[in-house]
Amino acid sequence: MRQEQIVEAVLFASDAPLSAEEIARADEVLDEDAVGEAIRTLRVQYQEQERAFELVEVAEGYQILTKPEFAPYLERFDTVPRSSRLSGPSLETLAIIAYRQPIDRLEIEYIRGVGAVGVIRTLQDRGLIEAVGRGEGIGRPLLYGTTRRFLEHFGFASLEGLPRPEDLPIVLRDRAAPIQREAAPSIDDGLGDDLFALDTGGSNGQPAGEPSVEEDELNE
Amino acid sequence: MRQEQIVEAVLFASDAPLSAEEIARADEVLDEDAVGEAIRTLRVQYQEQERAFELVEVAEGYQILTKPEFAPYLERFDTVPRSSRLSGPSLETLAIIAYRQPIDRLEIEYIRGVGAVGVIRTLQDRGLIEAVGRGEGIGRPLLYGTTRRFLEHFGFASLEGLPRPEDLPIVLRDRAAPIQREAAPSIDDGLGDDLFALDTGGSNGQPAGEPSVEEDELNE
Amino acid sequence: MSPAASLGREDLLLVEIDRFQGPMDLLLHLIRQQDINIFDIPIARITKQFLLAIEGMGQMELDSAGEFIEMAATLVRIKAQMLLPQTPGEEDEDPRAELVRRLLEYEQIREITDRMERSEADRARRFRKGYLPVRPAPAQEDLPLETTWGEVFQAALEVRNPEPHGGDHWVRLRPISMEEKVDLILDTLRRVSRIEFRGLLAPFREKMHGVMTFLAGLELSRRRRIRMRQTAPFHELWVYLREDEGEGSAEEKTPRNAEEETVAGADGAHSSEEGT
Repeated sequence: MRQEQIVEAVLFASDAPLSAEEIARADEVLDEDAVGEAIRTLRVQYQEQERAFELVEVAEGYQILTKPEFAPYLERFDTVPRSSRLSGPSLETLAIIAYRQPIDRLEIEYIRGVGAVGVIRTLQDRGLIEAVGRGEGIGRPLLYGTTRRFLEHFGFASLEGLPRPEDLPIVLRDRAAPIQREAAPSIDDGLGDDLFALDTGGSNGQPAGEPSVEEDELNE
Repeated sequence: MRQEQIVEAVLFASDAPLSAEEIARADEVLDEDAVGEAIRTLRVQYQEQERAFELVEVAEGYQILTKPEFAPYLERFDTVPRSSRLSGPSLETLAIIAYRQPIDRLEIEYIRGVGAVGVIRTLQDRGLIEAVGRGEGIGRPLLYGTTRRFLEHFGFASLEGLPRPEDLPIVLRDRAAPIQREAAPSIDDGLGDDLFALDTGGSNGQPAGEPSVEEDELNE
Repeated sequence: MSPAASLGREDLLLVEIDRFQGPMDLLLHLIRQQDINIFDIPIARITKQFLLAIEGMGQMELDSAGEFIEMAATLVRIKAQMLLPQTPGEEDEDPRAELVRRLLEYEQIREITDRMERSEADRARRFRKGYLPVRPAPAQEDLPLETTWGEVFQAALEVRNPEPHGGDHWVRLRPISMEEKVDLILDTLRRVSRIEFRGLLAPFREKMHGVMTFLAGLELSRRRRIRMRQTAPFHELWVYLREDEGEGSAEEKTPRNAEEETVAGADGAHSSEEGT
């Protein structure tokens, strides 16, 4: 039995992405390197043989998925499970958590301006976020972070696969030249600063030069 | 896009086996013949390319499944360890069948007070029991009895050899006594059968002559 | 678009309040629409427009109305602060600074949200392998069976004689709560995307478990937390977590309304999660 066959069988039988390490558990003779090698082989084979599926890297692991161009055919089948899309509020909340993790509920609510109890629960139920610890402060609030399932849902290979903030067109900011910022009110401590230095690694990054309002701009 | 690619995509992504007719619904240009042709092509390809999976025909249609020889690798991913010992419910069911055969599922469930679909399947997979005929009554339920393998394994020359001491519960000692089953309210929602099918035992099996919901006992 | 809004020139706003996800969304809309310099927000005008926009909110859910009102209060406060004479020599920050920061932040989040939505759509065009049970190794019969007749016989001795009347003696009386089953289902679905109903029952022997699990399933679908699906009658019953708005089709996505907040907020009431 060739190694790539074992890897293929394992990937094929799994309905979730598996990491190289997990795959290697299938057999004593496998290790992560061998798995990596097998995956490269399989990838090329699927491509050359024009299979309807391909081996993709997702959620810090590997998964065999159908190629996107077959979607219209597959959507006709009730026996083909579909992942359902998230609602606007869920997406927005998830975006905040993805970029700002670990983050507590009050921070999320402050950014969105609306309550988040329900959405957080929904996202937890769907396994897209999880409590990852407790923050400082009153009541030691739960801190939330994204899960592997989150990566899977969006097809991101890792948190590094998230859209880079530098690439985002920020319309409002472009309307005015960046200005030097004064001391911020205490309420936003640790809140907003790192947003402009979106740290995909998940930790609260360093505040980057953030534009703000100058004193003399009070001319309403 | 080639036709066999569409067929492959559909079979790959589907949860359940699909008949040629069903597969043909994927695309207007497909008909059953074209699907049959595509299936033959795919089958040959998988074989020649030594894939770890194959396209098999099962009772209800076609499925892509991993080849049986990879099962040992895949079982390592199972959370439930396979055991060559019978579980408590299996033992109990086997005892009931041994003493009361031929017996239908409802009677077994009546005696045990819980569903028996899963255990029956397990015992069948093990080759210890088999369907030996059909009983009277609604839906002409399958009757189960022990196999030759059962006798061999436990070292009995024949069923007469089963010990029947005084302390055996009456229900097992008294072979002829018909069991009085009271009429039970039925949940008619089409869920009932599987609902009480405990002990899935890991095997999926064909619905090997498994009687469906007729009169589910719900004594609570 | 509210016809009432088309009255004054500077209040010419196309606002339909429940299109907005919340006060930040509304504010962002007002500013973008009027091409306002974010670093010099005409706070009086915006406040007026904001108040006008939320005027018709009476029919809205109290919760989200509160959120808009809170923002309105913030705007009014900022406006008031700006009217105060500046104490010379004091390094007071522009009262609008925090608002500006929040707006920029929120705008960025919205942008990210759009990107993520696109990624989600792309991913939804790829399908994973359908769940099919792993094919068992060749004849299980060939596995050595370690069970002895002694074990079978012991089991036979322990079989209870069913009583012909009344079925209640079957219920071994450990109370099984539906809530326990609710948790079981949700916990399981947190780990796997879906599960066969009978998989939920597998570890339990008593019929009461089946009944309670089933009731819990019904209750959860009533609460719209799960969805159950059968591919055909008598096939396995699959249980899925339910999404807030079902499968987002194109038309469902356009109106971003505050519905989920409402629904989810109600859910939150059952929550044992950390309160505030």
